Amino acid sequence: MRLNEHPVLRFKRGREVTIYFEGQPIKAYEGETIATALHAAGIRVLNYSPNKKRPRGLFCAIGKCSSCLMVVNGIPNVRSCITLVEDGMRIERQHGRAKLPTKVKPPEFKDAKVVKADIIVIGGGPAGLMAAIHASRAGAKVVLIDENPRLGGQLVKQTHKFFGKREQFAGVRGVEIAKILEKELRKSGSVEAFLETSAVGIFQEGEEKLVLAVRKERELIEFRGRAVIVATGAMERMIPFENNDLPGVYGAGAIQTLMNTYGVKPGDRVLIVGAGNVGLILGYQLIQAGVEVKAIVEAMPRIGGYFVHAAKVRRLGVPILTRHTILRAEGNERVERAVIAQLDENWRPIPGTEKTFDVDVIALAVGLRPSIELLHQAGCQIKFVRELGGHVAVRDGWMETTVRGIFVAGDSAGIEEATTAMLEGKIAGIAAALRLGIADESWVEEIERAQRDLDEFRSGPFGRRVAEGIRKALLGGVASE
Amino acid sequence: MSEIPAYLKNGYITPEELFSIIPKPSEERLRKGPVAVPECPQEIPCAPCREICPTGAISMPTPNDLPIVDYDKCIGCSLCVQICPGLAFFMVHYVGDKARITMPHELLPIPERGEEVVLLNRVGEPVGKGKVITVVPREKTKGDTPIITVEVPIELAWEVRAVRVERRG
Amino acid sequence: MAGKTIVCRCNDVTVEEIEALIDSGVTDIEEIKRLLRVGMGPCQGRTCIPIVISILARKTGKKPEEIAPPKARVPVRPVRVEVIVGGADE
Amino acid sequence: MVLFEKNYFGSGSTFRCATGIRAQFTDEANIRLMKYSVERWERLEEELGADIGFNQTGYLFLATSEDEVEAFKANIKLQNKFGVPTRLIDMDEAKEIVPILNTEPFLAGAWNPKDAKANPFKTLFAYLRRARELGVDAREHTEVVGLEREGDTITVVKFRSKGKVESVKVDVVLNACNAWAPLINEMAGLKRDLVPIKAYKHQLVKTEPLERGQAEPLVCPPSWNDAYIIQDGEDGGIICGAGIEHEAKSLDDVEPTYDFLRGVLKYAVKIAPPLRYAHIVRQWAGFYAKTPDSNPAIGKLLDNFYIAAGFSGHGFMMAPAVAQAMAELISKGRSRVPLDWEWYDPYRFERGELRSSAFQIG
Repeated sequence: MRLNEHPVLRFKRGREVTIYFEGQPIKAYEGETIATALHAAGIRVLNYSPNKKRPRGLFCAIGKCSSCLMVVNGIPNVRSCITLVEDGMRIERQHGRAKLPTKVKPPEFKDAKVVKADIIVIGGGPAGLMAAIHASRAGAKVVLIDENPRLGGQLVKQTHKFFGKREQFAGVRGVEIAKILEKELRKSGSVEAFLETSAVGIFQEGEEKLVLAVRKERELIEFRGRAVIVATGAMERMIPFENNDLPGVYGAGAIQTLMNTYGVKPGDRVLIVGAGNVGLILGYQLIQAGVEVKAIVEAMPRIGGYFVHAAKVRRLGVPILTRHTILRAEGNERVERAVIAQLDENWRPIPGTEKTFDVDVIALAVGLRPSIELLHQAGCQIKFVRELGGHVAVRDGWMETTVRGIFVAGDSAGIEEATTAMLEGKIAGIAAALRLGIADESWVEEIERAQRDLDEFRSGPFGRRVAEGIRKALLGGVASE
Repeated sequence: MSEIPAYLKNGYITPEELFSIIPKPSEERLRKGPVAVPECPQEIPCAPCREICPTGAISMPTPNDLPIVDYDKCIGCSLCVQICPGLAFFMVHYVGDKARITMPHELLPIPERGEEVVLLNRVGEPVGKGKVITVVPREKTKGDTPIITVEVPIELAWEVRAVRVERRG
Repeated sequence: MAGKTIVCRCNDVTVEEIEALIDSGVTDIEEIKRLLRVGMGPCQGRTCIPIVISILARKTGKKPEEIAPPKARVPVRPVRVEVIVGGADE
Repeated sequence: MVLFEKNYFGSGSTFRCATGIRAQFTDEANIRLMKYSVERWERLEEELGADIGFNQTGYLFLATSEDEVEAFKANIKLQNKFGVPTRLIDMDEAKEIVPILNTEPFLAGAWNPKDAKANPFKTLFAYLRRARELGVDAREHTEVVGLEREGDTITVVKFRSKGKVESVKVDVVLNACNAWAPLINEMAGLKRDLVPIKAYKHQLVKTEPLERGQAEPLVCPPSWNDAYIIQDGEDGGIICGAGIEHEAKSLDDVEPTYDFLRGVLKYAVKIAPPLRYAHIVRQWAGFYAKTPDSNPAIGKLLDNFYIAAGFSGHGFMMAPAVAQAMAELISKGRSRVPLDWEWYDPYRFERGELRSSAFQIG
């Protein structure tokens, strides 16, 4: 199941180690997650659910959905999709709710590490990186934190080249853009980046904002600053259908993580649900990894993503079935088949149109929604804006939310493109420095330039819809319909 | 809601639909030398083809406009094929009773010059076999995408848009 | 395996269970959340709450705009107790 | 009968509570009231015809000093006198009851196996359903905005629903708004601090779901800042609380604080060290609606205006007894419930007669 050759990516694997799954030795590589190593060894069922004892496997692969809980070295509820393997690790499937290990000493109480900066940027994807780069150029001391071991956010999984203008990295692959931005960041001396560090809460303590974070699931860090830029990206949607929790039903992002980050094939035969850009791009990436894509189904009467992405997979023989939906996943403990059907005008499956595909993976690419948990928790006003993918924080033209000193940028402000995420990041970064009185007024021009670039990018049919959504999300903006 | 264009229902565009949106190069032009033809019928914010074109042959007032190639200005350099993020640019050149199609190829294996490959149409159906006559590997392109030129029967000039490399081993 | 359409993986809540509760007259998302415990497991509602909102909108005729999602709470992702008290390296 | 709730049912403090129910108090009035309430709780599932998650998993108080052991003994004696079966147990027995307990810091425990917990959501909804079956017009998202008073009688209640203000003529009004009760008293033309209830933010943190049976009782060493743990009767997540309180900045201020998060867990891992490996998934806050003596105000304020509020953290556990007492008082003028009306008299603050402070846990 491991990929050794790839038309775009090169996989560097760490030292080989041995882990034990239910007593059986399994080969793994340092730097990969438990779930990845198990997947490469063909293991799909990671636990059995608490109430209905249903088999569960990987779903999001980024530590969010909790579908991958396992018992590791006797400790239950370990998210195997984000926990890295260690030599000799003992791993067991978890059966429902777990017992804590007994015979444990209480931990010592220690003060948390404190890191101070002017601006704390949460998220090292395109928006966060640009925010940090520009806040730093504008004179601020910046801290950037990101959950992943590498900077770049979702860019690091994107093998395709980006659209837009060349000054906005058009024609450059996502993986390469990540490297370029990282280099820029390292050049600016006043940004400190903390990787494998998850922000878990924002507290207001007097004039100061406290971003509480956990590094490597081990160390508590208090980031203290005066402004916070939230650029936490997006999260995949799930949809209800029969057996939608069967191991082998994966979010598109999980497949990209397995395949493009760790070089592990998700399976042999895939059905993709959703013909937006994510589903289309995923189809192409699967073919690049040597995986057969049986079909892409789309409930809408039209392809939602860019036509050019659709044409790429079509000419390699992948059918795209618009006005079709998935009815159910079938299989014993893992996906063996997917049943789809055509939809009528009222979105009801038409009897007799069912088709069965023999697949071992069902990829859900049914849309993204902004990751707003931190903004919501911090008290920012949120609003449902369909055009932006769901609930988003209300903000002004400088990307400042209704909580003074908290800014937002990128997909966490509304689902769009990496290109616009970068521009919003730039605006938020400079705006935060301006609001803190660090940057001088001449920086306002830079914000205005980025705003013009955004307007230009959004002037097409795809962007107009987003622009409409942004008007609704603006402070004092138009009401939702 | 306006009528959904067929290419957005099917995921591929027929030559008839394509040439109802952009002009088709003349037979004369196609025989003169390779000419770039974008299969990019949708207004998306994207401009690298225009930006890379050395002769200014591609007009596109804003990034959201369609690329329209001035076939007389096009010198057949293939930079647009190399850079296009949507892998939507192709070059066509009529030579005798054959057509030479230049296309991006981001899959493994990369065919070798002279190798016979399976020709695929826009929906991935094999429509015949053809010979690869040039290969520009990834490291030599300006757009990080390997491109190949295959020779196909002239009647397939507007059908073949991909190839499959089949190697016995 | 028995066919089930799962909304909340953490607590194994199905579409049918949510619809039945709404049919019984419970139509506030906060009440649905607490009675069925959707969104109260370790995923903290990330996967299920948007689906609950769409089911609720469909069943009650409300717009999704009118259904406020339950407040996100600290910590926004699960954190081991020992990390919070500061002794994980012991 | 009309029941008004300005938000959704349970949104005030009920849904935020730690689920505990106990008769282990330190004064006669509260012991007797809670003994009766526990007996009501025991019958409640049958009475309401619904599962309310009631479970007599006990309360275990733990002593860290000899002086505290002596105090426990005195309390136990008093509780036993009124029929509450608390007894002093050694740490071996405590460990059997709470398998993840750290026995080392503690000398003895005060254990009442009849103390309990219940699911606040299910309980509230079971009451609500039954009330509606009996004809109560229960309205949520409906806020009382004014009372009209003639002499010592409330005649009209004005309320706002969907932006519209309406009114209803009433014979009797009960103010059961706990932290918000002073606002209602003010609407009745009474002094806002006649019943001086202040909202204090009390917080809880909870772990992910865990297998039941690891820490079922509420376990509390009172000398450790009233810290406690209790396993949720539904999903087995362990709820951790402590007496780290903050006066609420406003009646909307339910923002959790960082000092509590670390403070409470510092104690929790000492009570049950295996908790170090559990994950916290939630921290939230609710109000202790506290009176100066931490005893509720229960009784009559005007001719037809009653109050049952200021429960100081004990509202959920006392509800079955107090609700019955109020219903009987209003409809019959007296009650079978052993509720010491004088002890809880709402006018006692104005007279400066404070009670001994009721012990405030869970």
